[in-house]
Amino acid sequence: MKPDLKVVVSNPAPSPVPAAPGHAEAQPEQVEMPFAILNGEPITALPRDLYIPPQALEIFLEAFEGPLDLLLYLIRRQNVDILDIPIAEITRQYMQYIELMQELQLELAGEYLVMAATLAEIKSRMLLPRPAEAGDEEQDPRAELVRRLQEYERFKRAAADLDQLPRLERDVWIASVQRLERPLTRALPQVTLQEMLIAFKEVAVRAALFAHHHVQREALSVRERMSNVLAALHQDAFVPFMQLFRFDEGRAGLTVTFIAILELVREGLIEVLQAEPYGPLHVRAASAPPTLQLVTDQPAPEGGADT
Amino acid sequence: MSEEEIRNILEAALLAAGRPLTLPELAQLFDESQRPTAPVLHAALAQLDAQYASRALELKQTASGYRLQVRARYGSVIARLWPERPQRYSRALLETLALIAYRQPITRAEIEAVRGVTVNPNIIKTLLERQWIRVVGHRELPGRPELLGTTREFLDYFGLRSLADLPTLAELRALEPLEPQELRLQLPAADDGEAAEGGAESARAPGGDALVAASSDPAL
Amino acid sequence: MSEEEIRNILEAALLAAGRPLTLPELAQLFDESQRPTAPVLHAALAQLDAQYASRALELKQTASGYRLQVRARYGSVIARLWPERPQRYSRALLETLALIAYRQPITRAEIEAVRGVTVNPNIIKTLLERQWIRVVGHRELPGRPELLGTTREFLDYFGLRSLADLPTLAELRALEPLEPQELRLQLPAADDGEAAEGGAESARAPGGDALVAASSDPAL
Repeated sequence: MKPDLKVVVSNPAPSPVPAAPGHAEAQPEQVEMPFAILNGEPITALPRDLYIPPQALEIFLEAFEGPLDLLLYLIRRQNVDILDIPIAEITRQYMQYIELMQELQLELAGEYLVMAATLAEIKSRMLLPRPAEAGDEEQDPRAELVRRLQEYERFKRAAADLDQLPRLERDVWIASVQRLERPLTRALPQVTLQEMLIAFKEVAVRAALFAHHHVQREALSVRERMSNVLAALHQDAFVPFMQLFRFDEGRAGLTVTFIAILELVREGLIEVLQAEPYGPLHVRAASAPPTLQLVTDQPAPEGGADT
Repeated sequence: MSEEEIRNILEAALLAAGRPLTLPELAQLFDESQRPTAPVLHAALAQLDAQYASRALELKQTASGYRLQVRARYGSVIARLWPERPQRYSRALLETLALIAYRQPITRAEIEAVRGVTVNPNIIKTLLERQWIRVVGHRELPGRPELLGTTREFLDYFGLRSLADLPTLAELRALEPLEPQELRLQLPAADDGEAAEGGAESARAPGGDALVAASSDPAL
Repeated sequence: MSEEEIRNILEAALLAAGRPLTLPELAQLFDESQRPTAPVLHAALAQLDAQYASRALELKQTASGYRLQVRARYGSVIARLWPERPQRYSRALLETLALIAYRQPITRAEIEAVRGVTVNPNIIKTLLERQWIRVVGHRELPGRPELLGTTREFLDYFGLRSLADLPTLAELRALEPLEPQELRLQLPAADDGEAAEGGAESARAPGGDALVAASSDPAL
């Protein structure tokens, strides 16, 4: 496979300081004490006879984000360009780490072993005599590895850059002030007829109104008229019976009013009084315990009561 | 540390905190070695407030400390950021209203008897304020409880010519229950005017038809 | 309406909102009859920012709009208001996030291919919970793996207006033929600048293009 690499001149910045594994500052809290050892040479040189606290090594090794990260570290430590990896040496060092991890019985991710195999393979291919047109990058056994290392490194870098961006509630804070009370004028809640009807339906179901009552459309207008008649009656004042009717409503309206008055009488909410036989009827809101004085066969005006 | 820097730090803290800060809290912002004294802090806060004189901000000292707030004069402008979420009436209020409409004239006790729970006086108050109900009389019982009925405004609001336009109980049976939440989702705040209008219109149709239309309404 | 009054209203709104506000939202603050045009609003915002030059505040434009924030320079002072240290994120999480940001839409397997290790599911979970990433689709492969992308919250959190504002990615360099020593000697150091420039330019391309380029990258 042909690596899709742009030819860019020279290396922008091989960091002069061998980068500590994985931006040591990224995890200072967990590793404060033992990590101090790791910034110096002793560990990286890996002298077998030098005692290194196993915990320190463990933390050191675990600081790597994977085989690519470990390889990058080894390359940087050698202070060589990523494009010119001394594959034999890097492989040797890599294997040492792997062995060390195994010795420490660290849980070794499978990726580390796969990389070990890859390195061994590249190393052996480097030893093979190469065709005349050697130099073609396609022929360089390291090409794929270099591409992967570079690709990983750029995102390792990008992650560090991302971490450096001013971040909310770490570096910058949204400026805010407290709001005063909300303004006094508030929109009144909107209600749809359906909402109210549903509410009524539910309360009706709960109260078993369906079972015991038969509310007719006619009855509704009667109840409405009951309210109107009641509201028209002033406390303790007599109102002429005829005044409760509006003749422009026609026969149906008069009927409704009349039934409303009857219903109000029945519920004891009004009193209908007649001073003398065949004299004018007067109505008032009930005050004392209601006394029914209505002459029930009194014809309604215009014969509206014949329903 | 310059006076300006002290002011900047105080302002930064008050704006970042978004809550009142006490004088000790403000003092804690500074390293002990260069911590301003209380009088210096007071002076800095006063200067800060003076800087806001021509602005929409003001420094306010409350029981819990100092805080920055938007001047009341700008309150109504700022309020536009929070488009009034239409408030909702409670189920209890709607049931009470419906009972008054269907069973008027009716006393609170009678409403309670049907609903099986006491009626919060605030509900009656709200309905009276909204002028949807009125006291039409009193029942001649101990305490002379008020008899409640609906008003002309009630009919107008719901687009009814008269209560007879309301469906009968039998017709109500056909109504599907609806979730107020759902309804609200269907009616974005901006459309409220229209929605109310539409509702009124359909309700203006003869009772039965309106209900049929209503239950086939996708909003239900 | 005076320029000062416009600035005051904008400042009050931004501070009262406590979240980024878009230009249309800001325009809504004014009555239609005296609503400033977009250029006037832009100018007022610029003036506002200029006023903050010597202060702890700054106006920042992020993906969701304009916000007023306390400058990073004052961050360490302000942090004293909150005893808990801000959350730190592991390298694994940041690398995963970087890959999603620069290479979106991307599957977990593709992230793993670049990083050379498996991605801990908790990392994806954390990123999703923080609402920095979201599932934007599925790749039509066996198992229909999820394609991950970043969110507006991600941009807001990191103070970015768009993905194009992300720091530029390092360039990949070609593997030189063997005998590299010799070759490198022939390259004058002065070219370094050019190389860096070229890289920056290509990465400065608008987010969309960069992404198309990225996803067609055979490296994946």
